[in-house]
Amino acid sequence: MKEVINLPVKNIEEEEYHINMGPQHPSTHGVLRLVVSLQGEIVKSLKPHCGYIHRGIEKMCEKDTYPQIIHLTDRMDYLSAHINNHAVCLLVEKALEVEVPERVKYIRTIVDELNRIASHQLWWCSFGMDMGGLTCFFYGLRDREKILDIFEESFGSRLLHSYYTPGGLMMDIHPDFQKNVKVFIKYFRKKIKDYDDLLSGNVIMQLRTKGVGVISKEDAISFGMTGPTGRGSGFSCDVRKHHPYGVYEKVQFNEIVRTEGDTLARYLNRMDEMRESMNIIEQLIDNIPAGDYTAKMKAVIKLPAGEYFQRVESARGELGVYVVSDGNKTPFRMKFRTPSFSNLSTLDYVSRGCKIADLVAIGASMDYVIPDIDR
Amino acid sequence: MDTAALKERILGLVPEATLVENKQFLTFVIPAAKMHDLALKLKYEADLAFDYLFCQSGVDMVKTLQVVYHLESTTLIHQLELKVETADRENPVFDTVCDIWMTAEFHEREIFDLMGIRFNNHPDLRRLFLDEEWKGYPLRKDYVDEVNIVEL
Amino acid sequence: MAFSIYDFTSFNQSIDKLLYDSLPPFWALIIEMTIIGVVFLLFYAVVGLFLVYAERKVCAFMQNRVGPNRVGPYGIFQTIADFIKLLMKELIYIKNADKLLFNLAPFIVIIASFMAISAVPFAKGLHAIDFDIGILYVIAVSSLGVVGILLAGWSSNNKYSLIGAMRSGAQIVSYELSVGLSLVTIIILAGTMQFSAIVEGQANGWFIFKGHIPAFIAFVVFLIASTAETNRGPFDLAEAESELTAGFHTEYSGIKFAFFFLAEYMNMFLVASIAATVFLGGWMPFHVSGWGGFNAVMDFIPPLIWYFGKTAFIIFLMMWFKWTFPRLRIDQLLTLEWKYLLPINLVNILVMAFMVLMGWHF
Amino acid sequence: MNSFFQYFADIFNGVKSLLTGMKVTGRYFFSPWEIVTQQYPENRKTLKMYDRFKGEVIMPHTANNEHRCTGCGICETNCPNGSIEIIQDKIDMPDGKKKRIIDKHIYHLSMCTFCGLCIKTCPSDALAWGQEFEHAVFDRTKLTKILNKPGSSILKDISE
Repeated sequence: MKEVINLPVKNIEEEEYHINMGPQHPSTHGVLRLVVSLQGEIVKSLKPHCGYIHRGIEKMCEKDTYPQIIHLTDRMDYLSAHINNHAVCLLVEKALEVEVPERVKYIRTIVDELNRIASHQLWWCSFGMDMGGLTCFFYGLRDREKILDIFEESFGSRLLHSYYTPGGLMMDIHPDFQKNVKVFIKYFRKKIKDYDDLLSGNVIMQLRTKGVGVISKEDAISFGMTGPTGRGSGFSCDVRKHHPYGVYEKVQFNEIVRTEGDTLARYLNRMDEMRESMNIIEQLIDNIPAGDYTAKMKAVIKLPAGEYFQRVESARGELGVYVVSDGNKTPFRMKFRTPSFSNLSTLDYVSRGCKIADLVAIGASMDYVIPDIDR
Repeated sequence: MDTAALKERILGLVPEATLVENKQFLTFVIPAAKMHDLALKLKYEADLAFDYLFCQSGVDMVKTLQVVYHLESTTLIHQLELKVETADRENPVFDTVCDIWMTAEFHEREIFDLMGIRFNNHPDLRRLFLDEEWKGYPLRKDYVDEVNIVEL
Repeated sequence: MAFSIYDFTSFNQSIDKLLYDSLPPFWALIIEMTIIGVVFLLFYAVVGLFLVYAERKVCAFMQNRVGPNRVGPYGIFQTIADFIKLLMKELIYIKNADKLLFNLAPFIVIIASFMAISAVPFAKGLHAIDFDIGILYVIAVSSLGVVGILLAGWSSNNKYSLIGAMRSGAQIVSYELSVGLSLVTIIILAGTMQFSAIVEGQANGWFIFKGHIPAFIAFVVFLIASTAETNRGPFDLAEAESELTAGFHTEYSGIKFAFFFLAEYMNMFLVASIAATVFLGGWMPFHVSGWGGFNAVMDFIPPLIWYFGKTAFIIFLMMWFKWTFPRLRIDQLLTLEWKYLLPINLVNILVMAFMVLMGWHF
Repeated sequence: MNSFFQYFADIFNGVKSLLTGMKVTGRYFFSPWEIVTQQYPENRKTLKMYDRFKGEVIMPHTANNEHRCTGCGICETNCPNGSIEIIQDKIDMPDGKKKRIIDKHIYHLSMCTFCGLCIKTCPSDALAWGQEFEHAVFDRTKLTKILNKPGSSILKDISE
């Protein structure tokens, strides 16, 4: 095919006042650089520059065996590490047509949802902090600590667990796991009211977010905005509902969709998701069936040649894993479709015409994790 | 639309499309020149309505370079996988689909960055992750990494 | 009256007399000025250090933390250690900064707050200057600080600083109105602009009780507007660390940064003490007319304690605001002023004037 | 007129929401028993990590200085980032055969990602997680550890 050569796009017009937000900036949640052209306080356009922590996970996967890949996926979206692990595990199990024990499915679902709550808690902290309410940050972290303690007791680490393995789990849950989770849910149901009192209902917060950064449903779908972000625009995209995995088919839960498409809708979606996750956990926690914690797997896992795709609902949206296998023990090509990556691509479109403060609020409501973008 | 009907429909639109064996999705290899037209039809024709491009990946198949499109219709709930290939490793070029699915803008930049596949009519085709001065395309199979950072 | 034992007037006058008797008038004046200057400087340092410590402890407790607890018992020497660190830090000179203005800005900010504090009465007879137009003077002088902030933002040659400075300019110009008008409400009630007279006028009841509804509204408006004027709390747009990294003082380091830092806390102390003086009776004890015994007990509490207690209460309120609320956006900040505070204030002044005319106050 | 009332309703609701927020922070301010932070170096004595805590990879030794490692090298191949190096040794058995034993089990803590694959795949359960978490050192070479203690030997029942 013949190449059509476009003239190089002028990066930023000379006469515009442009500032670099990042790579070191408190509100970019990591090393993301946004070149923002301003007119006074108003954002005219914005160019994200990624890649400051690009580690080439996709390339590294090509030399790793499937069990080894698990620990790399932890490091993509480190706030929902379990869910990333789950995606790869499900993919390998699907390719090998392994049926994992029910117990594993239950535990994975519970742990995923706990991880989702923990991730949303951290999002709430940083959202509050980006809005200028620093106290939110400490409340969110205080409650997240409870989940991390449960994780640490059961899986040995607080952030990067590598707990799932293809075919099952690394080890069985701790005997106190169920009890602690129930204690936590009781605790957190009380504390989430504080969240609402402190931030959700606050008039300043409402003013800052209502009608800010609106994106329509069509655009949200076209941009591939998923997760609570996409569902804030009315895009029903919950993978747990549409392509169920784990034991999501067996539990009753609502897909939280709002149609306003603004920052407040995205905010409230996440708040509701925390409650919904607690509902899911409550339905499952007492019913974990007894059984083995791992299916029988071969020592060396080789995927049959072909291509596989697995979608899971990460805390930020739809996480897709695409693998092309040539029958070896390492993947031929591994591609992660990460939710933050797609969500970031909308930032320019959404934030045009907003103020700098709105840009920060929109960025916070998108909840992107930079290693998830850069991979 | 179920898989069989979808298959007929796609083959009706692009007779040259070749079916690829895939357990999960209905997969076609589309001639590169037809891809943009097909994409337009896929999105805007009411019985197809593939409005959601949930993944776009570049794959180096050693002999060829591929771009894989994973499409879903959020209204009709059906999925489709499309591939375009080129044997030209020196200057691989496809048409962009970022005017149809806006998410493709970043995905195509990523593919250009790591696979070296260029896209016609892309509004801002620059490297996304790596420096502008970076030599080579790391995800290609023939990429030589002098420092050997992956194995280190 | 019972609290005449706490009257500093005769004490001050005796020093004054001594100096003028033993020295020529010019030198006596110079020495008096020096003494006052040194006293204020020390006071300034102590209050600044204490406020920084208090803020850190208050916010820590609100956030379920312990706060500074390493340097000294309960971390009370933390701010001193911080201050020494700031003193010893390197002053980084920015290459393309306007050197003169860059160096001048922190001094303007700190001098403005220094000048304003001189008019505040701490106890009976204990104030540096008792102007006839004390309130007007304080309003005039305290708004000089914004010049320093604007200069800092402009001269740093940094885009974040400039945006921060511009925000701060817009903010202070608008909120100055509300601060002034809410004080005017009380001036109408008090009938004087002299601080000592205002305080004396509250001997039989603080103005916030005497002027009931309009005075309370004026108090709330003053509290909001003065929080905004000190660039604090939900109105810290000029700094806005999540948007503009540190706003106007991004490029400052070492002792110059400490000046901005200190000036912020001193401004907070200043507006709190004005609020305490004008609305809550300054050093005047809490009196309920008719309760003779209760009033006598209240009189035995020294006026300095009353004064600092009230100031501390208002400072606590301002810290409470800061550590609870998210930050406003610049347009909402101006909306709040021009659409809500200013109209309310103007109506409030009318109501107060009418009330004073009819004698409906206590 | 409607907007006139709306104006005051806005003020009222706004102030109410602000006071709700202040109630939360105020409540925590006056309840210092809810403080959750730990005083780390002071609580070192009482600080106990969870049993499963992944501090570092260790090789448990018995009282007789015996370990369970056969030196098979499975952990080395399974480690995703090359933080384990096995140096094997051959010894002469009494029956004349040569037997492979471990000489040095080198563990690079600085490269370890705590994925746990070495421990999971070890056929003789020679490795385990240690609870030590204070890994900060001034010299990077100190993070390279030899897991089998000097003079240690393999447990009898493993070697057979």
